[in-house]
Amino acid sequence: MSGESVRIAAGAIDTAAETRAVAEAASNIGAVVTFSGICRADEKGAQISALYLEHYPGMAEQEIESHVEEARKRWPLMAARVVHRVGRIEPGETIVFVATASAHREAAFQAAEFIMDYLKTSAPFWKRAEGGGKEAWVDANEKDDRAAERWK
Amino acid sequence: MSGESVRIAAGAIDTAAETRAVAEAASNIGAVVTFSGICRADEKGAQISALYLEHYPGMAEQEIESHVEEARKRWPLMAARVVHRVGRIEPGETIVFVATASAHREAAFQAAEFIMDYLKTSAPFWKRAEGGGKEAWVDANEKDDRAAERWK
Amino acid sequence: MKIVYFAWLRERLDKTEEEVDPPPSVQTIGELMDWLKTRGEEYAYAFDNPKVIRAAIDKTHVRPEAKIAGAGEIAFFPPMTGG
Amino acid sequence: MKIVYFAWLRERLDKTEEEVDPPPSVQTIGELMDWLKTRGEEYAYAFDNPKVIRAAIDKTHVRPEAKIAGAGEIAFFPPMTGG
Repeated sequence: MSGESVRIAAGAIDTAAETRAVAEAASNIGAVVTFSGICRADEKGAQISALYLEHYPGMAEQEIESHVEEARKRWPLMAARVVHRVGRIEPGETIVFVATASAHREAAFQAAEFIMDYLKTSAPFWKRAEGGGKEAWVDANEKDDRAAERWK
Repeated sequence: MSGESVRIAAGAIDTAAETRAVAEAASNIGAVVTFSGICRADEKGAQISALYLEHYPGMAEQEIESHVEEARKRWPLMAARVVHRVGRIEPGETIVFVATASAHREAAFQAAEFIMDYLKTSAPFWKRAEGGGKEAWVDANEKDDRAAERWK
Repeated sequence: MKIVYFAWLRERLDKTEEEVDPPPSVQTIGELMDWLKTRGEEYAYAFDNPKVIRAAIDKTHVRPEAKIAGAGEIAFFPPMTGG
Repeated sequence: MKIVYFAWLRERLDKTEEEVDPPPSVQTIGELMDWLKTRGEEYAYAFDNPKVIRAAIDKTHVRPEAKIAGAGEIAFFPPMTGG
């Protein structure tokens, strides 16, 4: 598969450029799905000024790559791309970006959802809400665990 | 819902600008899903130089709008946008673009798939492959009918 | 009564629209297709397999059983292939 | 044996990593957490509820039953909240 790429980014993600790279990876691509996870101005009702994203260098890339690899085995993808921000992220900014390309839409949709569900529950990233106290770490979401379960 | 928009386009779709408009429609958007349906260089094995897209003016917009409206009833969307090309479209160009935004990813993914499935089977557009004979109209796909059935 | 045609129906009939005046016995979309079929070789060819032809009345999808009385614009077209 | 900590574990222990030398009786991740808990107040606080703590050996997720023999780098962290 050409156009495969996993990246941890300290600065803003250029989602337009990332999408283009995926869409143009092959001439028989008929469907491109993108997902952007965006920093909301509130986290469970409380206003936040920013999120701080910590990650486990090395393991983070490795985990995402293995999920992309698994998606590639399950669906006929022509390209896939994941970019995950770390560090300080303000409301409105993109935290994570996933793009998948295939000949048809079913594969592109499913693969993007699959990658996101796994990334949420097993890629080593942790969010802390800025403006909260020292330990204002965001709690893990049970709904995300259930979402990941459905692919098993 | 702000940021709702359905448009028939005679020229290239600026997917980056459309995505931005959806992502910035509200401050509590946490998830943006986009789908781009792209003209492939081949249609069922045969090489094509271009597609020609015909539509039923008025009904096309109305059908898509009613599907977006239905999606809005089923999922808590903050924005949705659909742009569909008509006329001559070359391989690599975007034929249809859908973007959905919600607080969480499940709603954004499902709504985008829902809109695409319905659009495929009931929005009045017809594709003709250029380079084929006079009646090289693309056949409807049974798989698309089945995809639309699942939402009933 | 105004009828509009799309895609290969338009091509086979070589017209995008026309005004027709079917007899009073023609009351449904299905009956209208049967009647159109009798209007010449190109109509017989275009409506050869009515099962694959879809219809709309005033820009809303309808089934062959739909009544045509009061219709402002009737459309005939092949299954849709957009998206 | 190198251990690395992330998120609130790192904050509660006020360290990102350390070298430790557990006794031979400590053979699994679960046992390592129990042993770490005995090393002081901040450890007791950090490992207060081992059920919510995840572990990795050499950057691969492991369960509490996993053997630590031969591990190059052991990581402890809260449930992940990326994406």
